[in-house]
Amino acid sequence: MVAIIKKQSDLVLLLCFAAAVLAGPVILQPFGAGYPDLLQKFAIFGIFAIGFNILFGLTGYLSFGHAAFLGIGSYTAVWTFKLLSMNPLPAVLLATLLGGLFAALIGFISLRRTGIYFSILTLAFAQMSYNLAYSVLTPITNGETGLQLRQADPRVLDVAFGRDYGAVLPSSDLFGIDMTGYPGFYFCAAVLILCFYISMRIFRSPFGMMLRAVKSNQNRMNYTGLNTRPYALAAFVISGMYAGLAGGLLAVTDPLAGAERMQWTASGEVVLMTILGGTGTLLGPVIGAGAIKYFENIFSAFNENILLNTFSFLPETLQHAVVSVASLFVGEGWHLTLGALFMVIVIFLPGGLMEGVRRFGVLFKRKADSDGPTETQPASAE
Amino acid sequence: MANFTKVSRRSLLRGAAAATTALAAPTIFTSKAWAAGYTNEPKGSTVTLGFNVPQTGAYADEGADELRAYQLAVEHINGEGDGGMLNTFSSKALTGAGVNGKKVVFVTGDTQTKSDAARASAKRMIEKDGAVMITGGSSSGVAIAVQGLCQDAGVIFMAGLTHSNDTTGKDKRANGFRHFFNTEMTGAALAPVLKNNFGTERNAYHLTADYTWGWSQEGSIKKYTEQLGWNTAAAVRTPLGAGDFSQYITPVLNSGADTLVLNHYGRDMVNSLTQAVQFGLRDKQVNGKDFAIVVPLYSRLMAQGAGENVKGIFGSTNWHWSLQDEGSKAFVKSFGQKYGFPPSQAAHTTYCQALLYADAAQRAGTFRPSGVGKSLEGFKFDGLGNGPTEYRAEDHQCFKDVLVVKGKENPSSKFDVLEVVEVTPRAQVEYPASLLGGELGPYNDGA
Amino acid sequence: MASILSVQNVNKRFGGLKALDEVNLEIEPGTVHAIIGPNGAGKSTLLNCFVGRLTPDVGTVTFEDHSLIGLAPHEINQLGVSRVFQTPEIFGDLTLLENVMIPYFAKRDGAFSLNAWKPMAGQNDVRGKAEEMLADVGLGEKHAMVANSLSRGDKRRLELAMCLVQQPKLLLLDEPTAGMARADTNNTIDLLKTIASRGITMVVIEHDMHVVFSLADKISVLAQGHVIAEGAPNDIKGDPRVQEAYLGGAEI
Amino acid sequence: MDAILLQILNGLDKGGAYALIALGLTIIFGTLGVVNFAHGALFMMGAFCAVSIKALFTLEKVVLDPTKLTAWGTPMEIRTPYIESWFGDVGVWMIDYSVPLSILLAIPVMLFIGVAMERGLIRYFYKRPHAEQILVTFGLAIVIQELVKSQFGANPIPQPAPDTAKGMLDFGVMIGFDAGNVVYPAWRLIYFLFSTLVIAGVFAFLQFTTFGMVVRAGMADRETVGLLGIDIDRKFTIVFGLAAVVAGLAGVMYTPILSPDYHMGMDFLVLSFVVVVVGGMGSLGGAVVAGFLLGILQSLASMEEVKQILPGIDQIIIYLIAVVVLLARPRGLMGRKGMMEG
Repeated sequence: MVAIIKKQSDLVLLLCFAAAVLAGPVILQPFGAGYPDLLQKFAIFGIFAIGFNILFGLTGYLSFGHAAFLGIGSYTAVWTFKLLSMNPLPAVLLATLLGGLFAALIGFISLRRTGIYFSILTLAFAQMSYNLAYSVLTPITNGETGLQLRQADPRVLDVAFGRDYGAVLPSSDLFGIDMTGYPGFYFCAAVLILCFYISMRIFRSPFGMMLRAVKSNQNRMNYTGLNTRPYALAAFVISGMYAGLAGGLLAVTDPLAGAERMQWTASGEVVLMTILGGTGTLLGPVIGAGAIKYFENIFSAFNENILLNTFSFLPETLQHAVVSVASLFVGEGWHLTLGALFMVIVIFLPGGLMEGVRRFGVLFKRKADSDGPTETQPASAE
Repeated sequence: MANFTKVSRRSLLRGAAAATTALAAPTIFTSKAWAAGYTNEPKGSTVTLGFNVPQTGAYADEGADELRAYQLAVEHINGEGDGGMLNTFSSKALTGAGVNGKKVVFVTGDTQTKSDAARASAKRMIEKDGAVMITGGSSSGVAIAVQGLCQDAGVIFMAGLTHSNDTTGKDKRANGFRHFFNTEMTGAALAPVLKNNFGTERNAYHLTADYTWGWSQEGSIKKYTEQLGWNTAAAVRTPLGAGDFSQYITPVLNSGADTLVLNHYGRDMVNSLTQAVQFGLRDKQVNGKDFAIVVPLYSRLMAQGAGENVKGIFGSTNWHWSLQDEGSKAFVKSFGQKYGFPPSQAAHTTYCQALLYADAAQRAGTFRPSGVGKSLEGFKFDGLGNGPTEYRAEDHQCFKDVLVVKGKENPSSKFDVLEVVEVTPRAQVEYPASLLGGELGPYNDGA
Repeated sequence: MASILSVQNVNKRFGGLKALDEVNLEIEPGTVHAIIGPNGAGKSTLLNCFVGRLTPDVGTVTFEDHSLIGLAPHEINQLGVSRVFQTPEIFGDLTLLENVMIPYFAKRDGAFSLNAWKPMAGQNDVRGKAEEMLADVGLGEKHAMVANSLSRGDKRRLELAMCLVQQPKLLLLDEPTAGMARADTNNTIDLLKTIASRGITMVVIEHDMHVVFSLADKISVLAQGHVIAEGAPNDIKGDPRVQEAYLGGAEI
Repeated sequence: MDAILLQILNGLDKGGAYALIALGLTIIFGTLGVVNFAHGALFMMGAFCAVSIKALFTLEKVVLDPTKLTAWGTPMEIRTPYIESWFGDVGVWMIDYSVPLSILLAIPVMLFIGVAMERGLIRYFYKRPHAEQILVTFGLAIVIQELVKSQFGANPIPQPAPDTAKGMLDFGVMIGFDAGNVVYPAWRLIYFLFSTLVIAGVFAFLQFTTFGMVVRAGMADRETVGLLGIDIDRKFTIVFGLAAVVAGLAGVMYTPILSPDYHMGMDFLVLSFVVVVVGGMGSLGGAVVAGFLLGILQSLASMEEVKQILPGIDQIIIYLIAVVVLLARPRGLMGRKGMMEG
């Protein structure tokens, strides 16, 4: 009985999620975030964070090098565009595969260690990738400038199917639908929903339970006849594939791959997204990713003029005082807001924004009705 | 997910309805509101420009100075303030009544000096804020990345501080324009000054930031100094952001080289120069000659960070506030009065770019990228602080005199760190457009 | 009857210290075999050699027909050896039900299975088994609780359930009543007796002689890495070497 | 040979900075069990103590000279540092020696900052998961960094060494080389000397005081240290303050080598973590050895002779060493079992 209810509630969750994602342009319009590029970023970094959460949220392995797979995905996708076709499908597919392949390689070595030693190993691999991509590997990565498309690229599949982009620089298109702007967002959104569904299946599977067991007690697992290493590696590879996919999508919506995508700060960003949203929850990482990207793109855009306008209802001296304080936190000060936000969240809501939602829900429920205790769900993974 | 278990059927239906609206949304939004026009064609009484500058990261101060200059430029174009260089500008199309009858407004973004972030903020300004032109930036990687984006989106890009050849060479685009000079010009301008000061028999040791701009700079200096008869002892690549460069500097000490060329910019330049001086290179004698240090690309803002270490060290710069032509004086005056200190070269080039764009749009009578571009192509002007200048049609690169500067021995204030040694005339730094390769391609006006 | 676990000439040194010295041990199927000895006698070292945590320097450990030398803990468990730890090792962040389902999956699907697409909701048989097992050890009511919130005694019971759900051929218990109150100890003894009556072979390491003599069919006494005595409980009680090893041996 | 010797000297003063930062980090790990991502920020704040002292010493009396105008038309300002006009030559000397004098300020200030950080924030995180410690301290680091940026700007601010220490010392002669072969900047030799002194001081403090004994006991076994003390809380606070002072001193004295800017903490953060891990989490000796080792290897890897064989090696050497060490020695060079593996 419980099982059936759960299955239904998952379906509802998935449908709500899909609806919310697809309605993103409308929902986010009033917040100033309803434009294609940011929507695409929400979806793509949502995917990245969902994947990272499968590793970190379930197994507890804190990787500080996942940006490397994101970068590898982007480079793969751009190279696929250059060599094969401007269709996003092969690009995304190959990006996912290569992300997974590199994850298998790096994961195999790094998972020989646990705890912070594991974190440092992944960090080391990612930083090596970044440093080399920026300098020595420039023939492959085009270094600082980033890998770009050229008119003269071969694109053998496109040529074979008789597609000619003429004199302009081509952009990625799915059988004639241009992948920039809103169509690009809907493509990413569809992938995001799919990824969310996959992650949900993993969370609700015996495999997912095993991953949580890895986090809980590896020793017990070993003496229970379970080999922890392949479980952790599988989670690492899956999250690497998610990262590769996200990197591929970045290139699909904007065909340029830069090395700084692989820097440790980028790896740190996805950690922050996951924790901010709620580690080990299904929805949290997506929300965390959205929050950080929103800050980065919207808060940084406030400048003194906008502030002066906002506070123009105040008397002039007060207006200037308020603006000078506020401008510490927006525009060039948006990092400050972000840092303060991390602290506030961790101090007061260790479970991330999802815990806030949950607490709010509990509060609301208590007020609304008191129809007996709700059943404790056996799966704590939410 | 306890709170989702109780979602009612009704809310589910609501969700479905929202989803339908969303699916319909793309047709609303992409119904080519600008059909037959061009990207972000201004319809109202204002025209929006996008200022994309580094507000966080190592170049944040430079970015802040750029932003100040842009604000000043907007004021002047809209007829506020003292008019600055509009009064000295050879083209008199702008009258202080905005552009094409529209008042200029602006939006800002943070490039973070990262290609991804720069493109994201440029996209926001294009897609959300309706910017018809993007300008700014403080590094070549970002400039090239944003230039490519603007080409695809169908808006004009007026590059900020970008010194790599590639911006108007290998990676040039029809929609992109650069006022700043490049490594090729630096090489051509510096070489004769180096010859006069250090002779033709020098053994040069290069330390080069290990990325595209560094290599470009190293290549140009090598090319022109070797033409003078200099020998290149070694060219060593250093990681970007190395911090401590001592491990690259000590090999110079006993290498037999008598000249050190630091192909670094920003913090790398500050650190490598400070440390080179610390290792006694400025006071050293090799082969009976005084050891020389050269910093090909100077930035006054950054030179302040190196303090007294810049004294006597040669380099090139796009512009300096101590210039005495009417344009420069007018600009320094209005900038200094507004902010209390003199503008940097980054501020100057971005101010010029904003003015040049506005002027071109005014002369073209439209903001359509191809229209503005055509009126910029081959445009000859004067009065913007660099003497007679031309926007070359073949590669959208400005050609003008190049300043060779030297760290000042007795600065009168903390802004007064460089002195102009020579103004290398434009003819000497000009090169054929074909030299650097690349294709402009056609203008893109957007859909 | 052939022994289920056979330990021959096992030696283990830690640096200069000889922890196990020529240990020989035969565990017969269906019996409860207790290993006793003073602190530092090498009991835990020996147990660790059974489960793959330590590898003996010399000697063989054979379970049924398999040599256990060089096998990883999970491989040994897959052969049918389960272990209860001195301080309960459980999945603290998971519910009791999950704690017991995991070992069952391990038994059914092997050491690694990428069953990421099967929903847990469809695993009613496993769930049923686990609930049954929890009820067996008296934790049926608490199946939805998080394991960390249990009392120490309940944790040990849970760990026992986790081992039993695998239907092990050999169950290793490391001081199963350590730190328990007398009443709890007696409950545990009863529980273990029930398990023994089902024919599961057990090896028990224990300090508490009350427990040992209530449970054991056979006792081996370790001292300074040697097996100094072996036999039925009554024989051991009277053995002077054992009394000497326990320094006065008042407890015996 | 002298080329290699010079590189080793380079490595030693680089390593001195690494070791000092890592030392504090590892003490905090060992005793408090806290992963402190704000440690780089402490180093940076130390450096900005030097900047502040210099700014204070050079506070200027501004006299407007209406006869001269600036380029933008306002009257020229004539600036003389107050300290110079008050104390004359002593004032000049103080400005010249502002970096070493900053130590006097840095010790109480960093101690205060450390104590405030521990009391106000860190102590609530002893029992929280590492991931949360990382996030909260990282957030704090960003906040500190941005506040410094809003005060001092983003550009590096030069902090010259005292005039007497600006030149080169013929170090080779002191150790038996021919004159002129191994000459090295005096300030860098001072920095190396300074870092070894501070390291020795920290070790002596931990070795010969009762307080130090408690701390060492805590690093060996955090469980029991709780049983030992009556006032463990206060000891923890002081430990944190001590680590902050060590990082701050490293920052003060490093300013003539690296002009400080608001971002320098982040640049050293990752590096110092690598040092700590390579040395072995919670091992004081390990942190020092790894600091100098990484410094030296980084210098040697930057030599053109090495780079010709392995292109780009200087870009990745630090991380490569981390990988090799961690695979060969699971707990770093001198780490103990069970530390930070959960």
